[in-house]
Amino acid sequence: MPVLTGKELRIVGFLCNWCSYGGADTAGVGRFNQPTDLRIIRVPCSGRIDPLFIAKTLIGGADGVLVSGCHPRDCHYAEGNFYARRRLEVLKRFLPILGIDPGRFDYTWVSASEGQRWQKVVTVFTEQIHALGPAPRFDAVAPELLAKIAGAIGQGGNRVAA
Amino acid sequence: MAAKYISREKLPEWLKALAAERRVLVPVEEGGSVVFRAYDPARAPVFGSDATAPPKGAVFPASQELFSYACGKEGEDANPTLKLEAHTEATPTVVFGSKPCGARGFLIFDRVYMGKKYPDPYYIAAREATVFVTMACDRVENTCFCHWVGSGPADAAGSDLLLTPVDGGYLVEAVSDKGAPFLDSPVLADGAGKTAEAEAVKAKAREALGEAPDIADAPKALLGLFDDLEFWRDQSDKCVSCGACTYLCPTCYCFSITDEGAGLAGKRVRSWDACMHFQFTLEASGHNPRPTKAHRLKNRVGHKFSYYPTLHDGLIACCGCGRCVKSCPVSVDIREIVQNAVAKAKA
Amino acid sequence: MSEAIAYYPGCSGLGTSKEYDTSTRAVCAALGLSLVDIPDWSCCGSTPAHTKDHTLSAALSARNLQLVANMGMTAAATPCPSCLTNLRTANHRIEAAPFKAKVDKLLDEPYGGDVNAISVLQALVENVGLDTIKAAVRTPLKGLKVACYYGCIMNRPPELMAFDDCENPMAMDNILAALGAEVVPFPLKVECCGASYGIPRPDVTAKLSGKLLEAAVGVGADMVAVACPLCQMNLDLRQSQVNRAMGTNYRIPVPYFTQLMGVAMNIADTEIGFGKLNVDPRPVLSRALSGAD
Amino acid sequence: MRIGVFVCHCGSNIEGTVDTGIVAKTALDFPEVVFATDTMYACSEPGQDGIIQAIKDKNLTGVVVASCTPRMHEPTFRRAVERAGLNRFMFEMANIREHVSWIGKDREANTNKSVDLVRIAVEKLRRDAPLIPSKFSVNKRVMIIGGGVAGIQAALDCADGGLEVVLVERDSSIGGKMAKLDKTFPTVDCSSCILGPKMVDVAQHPNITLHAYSEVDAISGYVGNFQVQVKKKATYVDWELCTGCGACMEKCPSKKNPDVFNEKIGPCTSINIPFPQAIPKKAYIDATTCRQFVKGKCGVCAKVCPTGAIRYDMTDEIVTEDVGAIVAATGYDLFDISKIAEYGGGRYPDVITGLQYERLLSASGPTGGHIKRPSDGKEPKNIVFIQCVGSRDKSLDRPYCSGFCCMYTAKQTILTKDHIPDSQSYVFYMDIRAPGKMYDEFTRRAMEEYGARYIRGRVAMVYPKGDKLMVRGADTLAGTQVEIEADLVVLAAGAEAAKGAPQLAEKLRISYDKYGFFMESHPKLKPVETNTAGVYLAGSCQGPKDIPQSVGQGSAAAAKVLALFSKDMLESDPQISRVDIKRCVGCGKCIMTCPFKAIKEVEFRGQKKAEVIETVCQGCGICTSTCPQGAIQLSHFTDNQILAEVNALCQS
Amino acid sequence: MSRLEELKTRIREALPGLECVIGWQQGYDALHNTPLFMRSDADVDKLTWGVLNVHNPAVYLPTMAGKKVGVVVKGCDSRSVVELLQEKLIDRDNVVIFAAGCDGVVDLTKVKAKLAAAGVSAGNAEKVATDGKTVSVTAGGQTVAMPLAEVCADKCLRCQFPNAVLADVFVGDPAPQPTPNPTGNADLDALDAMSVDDRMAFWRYHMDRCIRCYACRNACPMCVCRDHCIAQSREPHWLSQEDSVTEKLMFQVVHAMHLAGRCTECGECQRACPMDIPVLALKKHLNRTIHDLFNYQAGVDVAAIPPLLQFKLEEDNIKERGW
Repeated sequence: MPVLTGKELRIVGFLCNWCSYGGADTAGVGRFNQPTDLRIIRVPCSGRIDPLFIAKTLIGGADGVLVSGCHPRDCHYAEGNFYARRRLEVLKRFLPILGIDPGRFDYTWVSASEGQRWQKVVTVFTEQIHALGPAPRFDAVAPELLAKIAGAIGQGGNRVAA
Repeated sequence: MAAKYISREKLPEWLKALAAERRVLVPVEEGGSVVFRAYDPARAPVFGSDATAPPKGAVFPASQELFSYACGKEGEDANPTLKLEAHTEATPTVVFGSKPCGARGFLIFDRVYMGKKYPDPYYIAAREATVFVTMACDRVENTCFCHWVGSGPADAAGSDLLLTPVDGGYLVEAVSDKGAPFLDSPVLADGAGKTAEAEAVKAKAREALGEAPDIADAPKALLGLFDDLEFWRDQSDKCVSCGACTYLCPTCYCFSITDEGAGLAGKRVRSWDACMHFQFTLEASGHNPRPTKAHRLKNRVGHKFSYYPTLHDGLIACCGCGRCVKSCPVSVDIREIVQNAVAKAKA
Repeated sequence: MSEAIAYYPGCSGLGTSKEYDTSTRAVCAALGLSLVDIPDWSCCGSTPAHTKDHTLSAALSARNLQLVANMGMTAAATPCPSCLTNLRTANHRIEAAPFKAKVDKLLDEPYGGDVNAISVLQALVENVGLDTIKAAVRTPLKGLKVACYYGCIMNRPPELMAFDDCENPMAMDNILAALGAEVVPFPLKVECCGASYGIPRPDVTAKLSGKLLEAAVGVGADMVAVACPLCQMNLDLRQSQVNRAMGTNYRIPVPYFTQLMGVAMNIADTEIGFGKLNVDPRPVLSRALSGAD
Repeated sequence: MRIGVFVCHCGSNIEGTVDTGIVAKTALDFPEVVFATDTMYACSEPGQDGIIQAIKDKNLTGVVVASCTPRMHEPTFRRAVERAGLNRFMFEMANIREHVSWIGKDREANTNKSVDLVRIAVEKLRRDAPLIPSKFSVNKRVMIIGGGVAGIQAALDCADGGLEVVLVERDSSIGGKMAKLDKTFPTVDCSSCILGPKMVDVAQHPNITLHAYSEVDAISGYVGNFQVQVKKKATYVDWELCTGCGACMEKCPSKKNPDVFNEKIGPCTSINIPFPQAIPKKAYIDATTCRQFVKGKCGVCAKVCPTGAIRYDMTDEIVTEDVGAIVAATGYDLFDISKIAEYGGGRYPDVITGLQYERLLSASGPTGGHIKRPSDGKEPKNIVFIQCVGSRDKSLDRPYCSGFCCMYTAKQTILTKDHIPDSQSYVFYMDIRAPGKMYDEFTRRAMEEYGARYIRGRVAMVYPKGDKLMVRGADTLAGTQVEIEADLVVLAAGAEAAKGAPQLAEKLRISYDKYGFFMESHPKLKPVETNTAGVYLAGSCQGPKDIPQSVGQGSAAAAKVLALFSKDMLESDPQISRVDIKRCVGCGKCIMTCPFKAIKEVEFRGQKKAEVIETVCQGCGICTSTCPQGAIQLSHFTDNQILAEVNALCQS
Repeated sequence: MSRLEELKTRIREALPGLECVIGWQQGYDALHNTPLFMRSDADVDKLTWGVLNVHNPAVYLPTMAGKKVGVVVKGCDSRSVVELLQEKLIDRDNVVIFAAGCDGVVDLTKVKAKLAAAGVSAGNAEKVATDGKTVSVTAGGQTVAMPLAEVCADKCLRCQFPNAVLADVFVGDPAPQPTPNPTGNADLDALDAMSVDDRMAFWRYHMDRCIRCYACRNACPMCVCRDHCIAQSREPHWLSQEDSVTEKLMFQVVHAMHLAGRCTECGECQRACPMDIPVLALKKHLNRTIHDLFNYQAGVDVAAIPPLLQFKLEEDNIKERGW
């Protein structure tokens, strides 16, 4: 069953088991209402999240990706989120050059006790994705846009074969 | 059949007429490379030089769905139903403006995919639906060596129509039964007066290539060097094991098959494969009979100049277009390797 | 040392607290801190605007800050804590992009968002430094007992103002100590003077200001040094109102701290402008400085 | 694979906002799902039996349960599928309660989302492989970190249970905060009289090794086999020789140092035994004040020591203790009252903390049990107590209730009246929190029998006026401002995490909340466990607690350790990383990033390869996301499993 | 003795102790040089030094691990060697680095365009002459002179290291430090100037013609997974073999992310691409990010740790986003 057309967008979350997944549980236990778009994939640690998963998800057609791990210094595995922070930040800054709005990906830290914070994160991020709308897709670039780019590259003219 | 003539100015008119009825692929410039794309009057075709990538994909796409499948289930424990769907039908296509070597490549394909033993319905359909209008060369490049492999700048083998550049336009000749009806186009004028000039153009180009070396001993020589790994190490030292040479080769026909499933549905995909890649012969156990690039380059050269000709009446599995030389990131030169092999065998 | 900072006097600087403005200019000039006037500056968007419309208020501040940016400067100093609050609040609010967009819509030129606003007090402590101030003292205020009264908004809210301790600020204490004065421990440094209640509820203002005066007298202060035009007005101009309401008989001078700096640095009387105060500090000053007390 | 899907109603918890029937029915369309049903309570006995029966009847080889969070019942269901003969890792959960039914009421969206979550669980399960744990032996020694009442109780219970116990205490004596208290509420018992015997028991117990004046430096290893490096700080006194006679303290010329045991309201000597009942009763030298160290000459204590125990050249020493389990009982510290400048703590000497007041009340305190105010030694008459100083205050980032302050303040007003009959206590409070046995009655007594005046409202400001302190606040019941002239102001400083708690948590690899308190495994059901196997919590290190709660937790943690040690061999979690040796190029990036040193370099047919040390690997998967060619894969969370989940979500 | 002759002498001296020395020789025509594996003195005679030595010979080193080899490097190539050493992918004891000051190398794409503009085809090149400032190419009987600055590789325009950062044998005088020329960043500047949507169209346009030959990967000296690249494996199965823009672009993302903090910007990926796809821009962008975030540059310090394989408790330049 696809996301509810017109109502939901495709948002994928990657959450570490120990903190943020627990934080999402805490939000559930506390009955903190949240938008329904997000689908959570549980991983042991934010350090397990290869930035390529996020790239793959976004290029594959998701409208947004949210990653959440333990607060820095609070990683169950001591160091996972420190590595994650560097890698995810690099990815976040890399996305725009690919043509992906960096607002479609965010990462944050939510502890197992921060149910309310999780509610806020989900709500704000979902709103952010809805503001951006459905993600444009690489395999469905509008022909006019493509022609415009082709024209611009053609005018550059330096790479014409003899 | 009488040759026709078309002026450069009239060419778009002819292309438009052709495109009205079928897919027409022409070489166009894209980001510095020349590739075959559907004809678009707004984009001027590039006929001057050989395309970066040959029109191989017109008949043998880089990847192609062989069939799709969908499993159906009705409730628990019911036997799943399986629905297969295969599409072999091909789009009628004209490949317009390739060099003759680009079309000649399919002669090597034909023997594999249209033979009696394993006829390939996808290939056969596409091959039969495609007409090649090639353009004879009026100049040659340092990487050209079609004359080594029994071809030449105006080789009609594999083509259906042959255009030869003459003053102001092109002489148009039908060089196959499939090509003949195309001469009826009202856009074409009589070409009788241009034949001589065209012949001169062809001869001049052929002459520019010079004499081809004698590589008649290559099949034997290469086979004889099969176990000489040091020779192959020396030849392959600089090779980086990429697939540029094979994917750009008009005669390389190898493929891989993978299944891509999503939930209960999926498809079987055939995609180009390259014998220069480690994975080409990688076995499920992890063993690889061609573990090094020396093994793999040996295969590539050996296949083209020895194993294939031995199986197929001496036909060399190379059209001499020179793309493998020109596009190689490190300028590995297949001509040099063949010559080295012949020389080594002589010695 | 020669440092320059944009100078935003605020509306009271041209009116009720002219002496604060002139003494500030004179003192800074003498200390080598060049105050550069902002051409065509306008209202900061304080009380009347911000009670009505936050966007408009922020736009007025942003307009002035952008003028500073156009001067090629990155910071502005203002003597008035009310202006300071408003300028800093605007800077804080426009960190939210949607709010900034609304503000920019009201402006001829969008605000770049990178001009900092600080108080003259902060500029004197940080840009000039106590050592320089100490070195500039010609007439030490020896024998003068001063209570430093900062007012309620100079350091509040602390996250926004980001200067000094919001409950026990020391900047003015340190300056006056550098001038040689004896700074008495004044416990009500940041208590409310009654502020804007002066018009609708003068009884409240009288009570609150009265408490301040009582505490200042209680700790033995000769005068109360202030840094806010509104505080100054409530404590000085309304002192007789306070006395009437509370049945007291205070007559304690309430100069701006810059005026006391002017005295210590031998700045011309015209710039110090003691004459503009209700309770003239000069008799108390001369008595204290001569050691008569 | 033959997959069964069980969608739980959880009564109405899930069914209320999710159509579990549709979820189950839709799940039947997923690949390899041969059975799907909804069930009332999957975790109940009939629920589990139903799963087991279905596995047998339908020949299932894998199970998905869509119910609550896997953090709650994954172990339950794993045991269930194991009882049915499956490998317990051939199981996945879809969290459709906490992550779906409880966070929204849109039944259509929730049902739809649940289907998606089941879909990704199925896709993950299809790529699961059976995992077999390996076994390893347990070192049946336990370390207790912290010698307050919670740690003392845990140590005694473990030792009585026959375990070897290593107790590590940061200060020179055990006893913790309780040792500083004069009396305890609500019985007004003498604190040191009830704690003292327990401290002596620790000293005399043959199974307990005490490292006082020591701190945990580093921890490595894993449950059953930890190696802990303990730093024994230099005391400059040979404790083998010290008899605790106190001769050194009498003669020490440096007498004016703030006495930490007395919360710095009294002086002490540089060489010191903090209090008469100290365990161990040994002297130590504070090198930051000792003249021998500060000025380079003195040596008085060395001269007077009858046993010649003084060692000025002593240095810190590291000892390594091998233990199988660790109990953290590091307690709490007090909120720094000087952070609330309007109360004047730290500025005005007569504004003190409740614990300082406790020392003023104590007969062993600096005033010999007479209440004298610090500024001038006068006996105060009007005493204002302010509650919730650094508690329940969002603006100070201390939103939590410290729990015990209401009670000890009530106790202190009672003791004040006992000490100074003509005194008057005022208590500014927000709410009175007295939910323990006899607690509320106790606060009532303070008001009704001892005449303490309780004023409901916050204090705005404390400022000096003459030799009095003016306390200005609100009386929210009367709706007025009040101003009280006080002689002494006692602030009920809130509890906060002990200094260094986050650093210790990092060493223990346990979580802590944003305030530095250690995180328990489950707030209701696992209050003394942590998420790191073999590490337990007791007392206020987990959050503020009073004495009986702390003692109870000490015993609970001891019970957990004894249960753990009842087995000779433990099973390692097989969800660890594994190296595909064919794909490994031996670059060593996984070795560099592994936080546990669980990967080593080995040589295989002349080539460098990585190899995982099974018992050390904790299953974080950092290596998997580091390895560019994906040659090292975390079992149960492989690239292909996560990619399958991603694809299922992107393509659905 | 010229630099080249001195190089040859030094290589001949070292050759007996080495499996081979990797350098360059003239290739199939005057315009194309090709990597040279010197095993004998006769091989050494073929060695060239100059603007046509476009290839990065460091790419071969990891495949020859365990053997003691020599390598001739330009400044930029030496950074790859340093990076390989830093990641312990090659052994310092097993590599002898020969170097000389570099005046820059040509970008053959630019040369071809110049020739085309003059009406001749690079495919007919007969002779190339250079004096360090100008490159003169004779093709089809016509000689076209072009200033080196106009036809040199973009990386040379930005070059910070004309001399090897690490060398065992350095011959001749060091090359002078060039002044960075901003046009060397024109590709990235152009992308920066585009809207996000335009960039998506840009990559869609270019990646469409990718033939998935992996020349970009295989020419990359830092792509050490080689035969085990996740682009072609099923375990793990990151990519399908379909000829789709998303799969092809995803590979470029894989390549770039795997290079984050490791890429020395030698440009081989783009030079090797037979389809002229501007894939280097992705890595340049990433390098800029790495520099902004971690103040780090790959391949200059053997003792450094790549930034993504380490961390700081408090990152200097990563700000927490508020929610």
